[in-house]
Amino acid sequence: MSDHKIGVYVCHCGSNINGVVNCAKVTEEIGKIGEVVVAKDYKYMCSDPGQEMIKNDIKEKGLDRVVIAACSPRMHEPTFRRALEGAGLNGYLLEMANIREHVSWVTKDKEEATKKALSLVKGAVKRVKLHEPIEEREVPVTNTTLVLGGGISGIQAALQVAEAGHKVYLIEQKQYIGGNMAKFDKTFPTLDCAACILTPKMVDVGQSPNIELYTSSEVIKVDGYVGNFTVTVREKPRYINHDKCTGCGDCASACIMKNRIPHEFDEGLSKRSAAYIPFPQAVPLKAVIDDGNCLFLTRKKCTLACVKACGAKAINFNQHETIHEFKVGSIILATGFDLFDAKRAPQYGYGRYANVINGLQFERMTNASGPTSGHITLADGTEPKSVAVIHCVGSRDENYNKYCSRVCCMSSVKFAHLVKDHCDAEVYEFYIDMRTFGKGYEEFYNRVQEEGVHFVRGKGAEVAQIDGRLVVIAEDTLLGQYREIPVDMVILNTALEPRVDAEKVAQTLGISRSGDGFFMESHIKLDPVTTTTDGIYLAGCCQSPKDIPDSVAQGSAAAAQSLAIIATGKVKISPISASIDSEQCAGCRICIGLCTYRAIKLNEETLRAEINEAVCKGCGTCAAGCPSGAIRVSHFNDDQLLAQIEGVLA
Amino acid sequence: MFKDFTSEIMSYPGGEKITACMQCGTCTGSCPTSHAMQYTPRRLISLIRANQRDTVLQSLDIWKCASCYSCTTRCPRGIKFTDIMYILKNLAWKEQSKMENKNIAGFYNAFQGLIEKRGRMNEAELIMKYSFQTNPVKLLEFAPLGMKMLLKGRAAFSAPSVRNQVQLQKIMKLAQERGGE
Amino acid sequence: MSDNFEPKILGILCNWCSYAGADLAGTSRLKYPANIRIVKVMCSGRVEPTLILKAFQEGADGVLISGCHPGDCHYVDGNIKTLRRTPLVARLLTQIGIEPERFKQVWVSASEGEKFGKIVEQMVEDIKKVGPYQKKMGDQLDVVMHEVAASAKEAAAAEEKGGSNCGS
Amino acid sequence: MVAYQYYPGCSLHASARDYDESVRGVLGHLAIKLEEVPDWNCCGATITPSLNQLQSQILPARNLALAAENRGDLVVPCNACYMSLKKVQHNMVKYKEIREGVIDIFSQAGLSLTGMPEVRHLLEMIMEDVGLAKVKEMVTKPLKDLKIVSYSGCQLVRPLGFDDPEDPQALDQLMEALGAKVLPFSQKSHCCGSSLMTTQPELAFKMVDSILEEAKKVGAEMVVVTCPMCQLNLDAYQGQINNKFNRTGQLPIIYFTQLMGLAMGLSKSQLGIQRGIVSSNKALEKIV
Amino acid sequence: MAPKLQLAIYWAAACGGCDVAILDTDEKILNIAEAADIVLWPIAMDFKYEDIYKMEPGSIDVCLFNGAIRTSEQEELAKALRARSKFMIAFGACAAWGGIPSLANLTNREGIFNTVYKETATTINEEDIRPDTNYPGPEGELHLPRIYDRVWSLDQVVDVDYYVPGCPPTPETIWTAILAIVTGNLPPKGTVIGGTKSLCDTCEREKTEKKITQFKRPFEIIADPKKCLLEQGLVCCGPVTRDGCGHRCTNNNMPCRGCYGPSEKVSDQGAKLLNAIASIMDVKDEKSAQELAATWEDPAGTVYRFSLAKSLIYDYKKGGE
Repeated sequence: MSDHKIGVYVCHCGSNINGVVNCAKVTEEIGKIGEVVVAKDYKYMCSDPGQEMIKNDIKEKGLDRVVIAACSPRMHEPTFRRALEGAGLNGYLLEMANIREHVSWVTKDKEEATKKALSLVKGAVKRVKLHEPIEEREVPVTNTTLVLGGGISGIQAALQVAEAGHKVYLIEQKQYIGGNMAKFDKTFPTLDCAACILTPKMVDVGQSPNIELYTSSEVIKVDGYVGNFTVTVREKPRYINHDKCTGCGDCASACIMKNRIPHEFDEGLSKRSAAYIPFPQAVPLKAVIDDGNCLFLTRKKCTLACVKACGAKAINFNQHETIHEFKVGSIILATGFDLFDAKRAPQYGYGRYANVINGLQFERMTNASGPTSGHITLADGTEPKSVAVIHCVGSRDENYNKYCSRVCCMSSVKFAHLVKDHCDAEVYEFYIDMRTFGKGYEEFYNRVQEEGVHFVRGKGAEVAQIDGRLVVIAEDTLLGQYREIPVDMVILNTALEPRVDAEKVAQTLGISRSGDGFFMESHIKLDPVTTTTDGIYLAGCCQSPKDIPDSVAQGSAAAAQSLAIIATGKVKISPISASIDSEQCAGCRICIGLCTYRAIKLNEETLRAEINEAVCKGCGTCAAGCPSGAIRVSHFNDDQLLAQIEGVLA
Repeated sequence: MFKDFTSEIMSYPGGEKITACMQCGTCTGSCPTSHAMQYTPRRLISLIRANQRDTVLQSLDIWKCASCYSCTTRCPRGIKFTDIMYILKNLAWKEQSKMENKNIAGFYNAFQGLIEKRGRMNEAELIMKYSFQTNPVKLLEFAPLGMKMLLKGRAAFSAPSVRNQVQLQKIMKLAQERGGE
Repeated sequence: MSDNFEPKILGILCNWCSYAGADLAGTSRLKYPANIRIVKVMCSGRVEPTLILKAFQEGADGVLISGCHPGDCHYVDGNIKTLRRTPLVARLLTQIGIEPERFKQVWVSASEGEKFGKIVEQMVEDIKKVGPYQKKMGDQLDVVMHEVAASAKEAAAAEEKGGSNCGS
Repeated sequence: MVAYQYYPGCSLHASARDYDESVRGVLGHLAIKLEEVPDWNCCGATITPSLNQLQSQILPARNLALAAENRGDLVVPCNACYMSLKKVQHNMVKYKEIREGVIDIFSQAGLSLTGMPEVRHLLEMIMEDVGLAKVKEMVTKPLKDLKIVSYSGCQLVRPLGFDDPEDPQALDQLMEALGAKVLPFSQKSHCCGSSLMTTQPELAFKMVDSILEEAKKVGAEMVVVTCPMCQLNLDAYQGQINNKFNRTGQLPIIYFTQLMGLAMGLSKSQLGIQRGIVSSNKALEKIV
Repeated sequence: MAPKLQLAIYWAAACGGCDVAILDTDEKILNIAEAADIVLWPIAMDFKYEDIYKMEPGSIDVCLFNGAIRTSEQEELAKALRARSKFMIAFGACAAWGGIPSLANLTNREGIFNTVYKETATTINEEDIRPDTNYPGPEGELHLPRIYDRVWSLDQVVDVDYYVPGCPPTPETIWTAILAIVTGNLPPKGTVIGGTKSLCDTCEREKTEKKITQFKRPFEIIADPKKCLLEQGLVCCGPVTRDGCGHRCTNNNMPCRGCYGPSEKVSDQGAKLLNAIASIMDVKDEKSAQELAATWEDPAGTVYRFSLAKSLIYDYKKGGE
């Protein structure tokens, strides 16, 4: 085999690497290896001058292989591949040695770190000799997009893609879009009414020709890859014919289960019937029959008062679930959050004392179309004289969620203002740190302070009932005193948590989740909207708790990502795939069952296995299982791996 | 021999997470006797971290802990504050020559004396020893309750003890010396 | 066991979860022993015993295989194949004389940087107890015998003496 | 005949004789044999840990060393003893310093800690091993409409207890199984003041007062307890507390094993019920 | 007439089966005798060491060397014959890959001596006498070969030209080898005389879906002669073994044991086979994977029955790096 001309570049990454690894020594040692014609170390390889240096060496010195010892390939391998291609060398004739995340950042002893870095570079050099040029595979992009989750960030993403002239399938688990925001009354910091700013967007979604809205639906299967996903969706029956239903609500008032079923939308503060309209501004403004509580659907015996009451004859009990299959180019996840169940912290008395409610329940109370039509009332109907708001219930807590849920401080200040506004009660806010991070937030906090709200710097430790009155027990840490403050109502601002089905959704889409259970982004700082799976993007609280402005911004960002690949019309996909040498394949069929994408088929005439390289994703499981060694995975074949192992252990 | 009071506390089992405290006051809010404390649990932690060793060890508040572990359970940072209170009492007991509150000192001395010698406890005997150590008039205060307990057969006058007193006294002495270094 | 024995461990990590987990340990600046050398594969399903035996042939003292937790695999169930292979691979290695401490197969997700560091720490500690891996090249005496009888010259010399001693 | 090792603790031989009588009565009735740990010593409760940490580990550890290997779990009726025994096991696993200290000292005194039994509170054993179904089966005289609140106390559930630290359910379920009416009670696992009752009574009185007042307010006729310390603090000072906080009415404080005994047909004297300072005769008229 | 082929046949750590196999060529043995002078055949003709050392280098045209290298004598003879032969052929599984003797590599010399000279119930050996390389006998100092710590294949000790696979090689394989030599059209150096693909290629058994729910040993079931043996839970080494043996075993309803060695592209027969079989175990969680794996009696012994010496962790040149 003719000798290769290998260029090795050791990056200092400022002091990130060179602070621990002696880059000069590694460069010097590696230079001694045969076929290494260029060995240089430089402060920032990923910078323009760094990349220029590589390009020049390729051109002038005729390098045919390049090794870059720097950060993780997951970070800059695409950058350096483009650099090689810029100099006319195939991007896959490159191997990166991860001497930052896997060496300098995790090793104290400099001498050991240098030794470890050198062995990784040796492995890379031995491996790169066996690299073969691989052409990037480009695939056409279907110009449709699937948005999972109809909350504010899902709506924003859907509208933006639709307005750009492309088809969107918006899949929403509940019977209506608007998500948690639809439940709010006012929003901070401007006290805009949530309905006023959200409803127009919901209506746009309902009327947009490019958006196909599927409510009561969930994704059950995702196949394919970026640009060519096939998404299977199960739509649960609503038992209402959408075309006929006018949303008049007669069925709801006729239903014999009227005011007997806790209404989820009102967080249990009101009761509804089995056939009902979710809420007045719901989109779609259509009735739905709750098959968990409708007497006819559960026990087959009911007077069917609703059918009689429905002028439009829209009720149809033999609707059944339908399965849809959508071909889409990309998927945007905007599934939102669930609230921490305060029952898990019994010391706050949620579910035991009447007037202890959580944030969403308070939102419903203050909402004009809510159960109390906007009046803040106690269980006995009277107005509270004093209200407490407790921050960080289930957040910033080792026993529940370690993270800060980011929005509760501002929503608590908003609650305090609303209480002052509606019923001029004394308001006590128990906080640890007042986090007013957004535009106009500090000013809003300042204004509410001046409205005479008592801000007690100390986490509410317990809510007791003494002589029939609720008492919030906490330490006023600025006074250094234990205090028991009697109030009529307590609002617990509970943590924002991942959806209860987040694990199932992550597995269905093949993405991973970070330690706190939210979906994991490619890079927490530089790439918060994409995931490591090309073509699947994140928006809103499903990635981590955030306020409405950030959710909307991420909705737009995710839409931009989808529109980008639609605009280019084609997208590069990982060219790594397996191939079978039919000369060596004995047709033993062991590999066929190993491929979950069914990319391997037996050719009936030749009785040899064959791989459809378009479908193959390059995992290599079949290659490891083939007893004849007939299957080779490009860029990860046996010789390359064995050579690298030999190198790193030298 | 320690850099500061914080690292001293952290060197003892149970004290390791004290630097994680965010001064949120949940411990004070959960403590059933903090209403009577000049230095609340949260404040004790900030005093420790401010290296004010004498203020902490001489304060009476550390002896008001009923050891109900409510602060340990609810602490959002996972600090075992009940164990820290024990550490503070150990240090105070070892170093403070005089203890203002006779009641506390007398009771602990009486209890420890019985345990180290006989390994078992009899409440009546404890109360008597405690009263003699503090002030005999206390016996009169306890007398009515003592009588009721006697009538109900809930007072025994035997001097309960483990059989192997030698072994018990040896291990307690070894623990004392070892703990004392 | 000489106390300054530093075991050489080969780590084969799957790109999507464990390699990302090791990256997270880096970005979080967690410190763990420098004994491990990491090789990346696209999926833990790509790993086969040939790679493991090659590592020991090259003198590794331990091999760590790490993939996504079952259910999280980027290729749906590549790691299920790993899960099937591990018990048999472990038994094979033990049968051919490789101590159990030298081979570990674990699941590390992209968010478990700390766990990865601890696994490496524990493995280094376990292998130090077992000592360096002895390459299966027969004991030194066999080599000596080989030199003695090796050179053709030697055999010829035996000839002049009219009869070989076939063996020292 | 199921057998358990038994660690009574100092008070069950003196101030809590009634608890001891009811434990032996009920468990005998349930055909459960108790083998007392030979030559057990005091667990040090909350006093020794305040003076010397290592001594506070040595005392409970000695009991674990004396308890025989594989002769069944170690059942403990008192919350404070249960917590100190569990805590030393936990500490010896978690803290090298304590593990080595105890083992080193024990080696010089002929004590060995191999084969320590699992430590379980009496209530935990009844709920998990005996089980509610068996208890219901054994009930001959259900405590019909006897209104009670269940008070688990703090160290049964914290820091290493077997039930929910804030809102324990076990005692409620057991009492319902006996037919009693369990009233909602928010201070189930609040503290009774333990040894503060002797050294700083004014603190303990306030804690006991808030417990008794809530019990009276919800209409309880008795408070059911699982620990001799809690029983003594709640039962013995009601007079003084009523004077100090000018409260009226007194509530009998009864062990859960005493109510179990009554429901299973044992006599009041067998269960030492008359030993309660605040008499429970009036409340129990309906039953026995 | 062209000078007759000088043929040497030697046997090292072997069972003699390969020598007998040469006779199995039935009447063709006559053609062999006609075409070649057998200058050395210890099983058939007496010889002394001097006879070998007298031969000139290259005087042997072909040396059919069967048996693995276990002792110093075998190593010395292998080297001596190599020095004197134009073509050195590793004849049979033992010479080629260590064969069944190399299963001894699962232990070492000390382990073997303990078993043989100490632990077996019937052995009484108070003074713990063990074999040694020299013995002061009445006739004077006696020298015995040293038993090495492990078993080596022939090519790990000397340079080998061709490999004749099989245990023993089939008459057809032997005849193909002899013919190639006699006629002089020799394949490239290092060729294994046999097919290049695995047995499955030419196996007529019906293959459906590869799924293992239970491992079975040959005596535990009567296999369906029509269906693939591996799919019936028998560990058949066919998928990883080179064809050329004419399916002697599978045609007699017994699973292949891998004696023809790994197929062309496989570097470690045992490792490849184990991984292939494990991959098709029909389990989805760790517990059932452990349980099913435990029902396979002796994985190493099955997958490395004939090639343990050439497993990667044993594959070194003797004495060299």
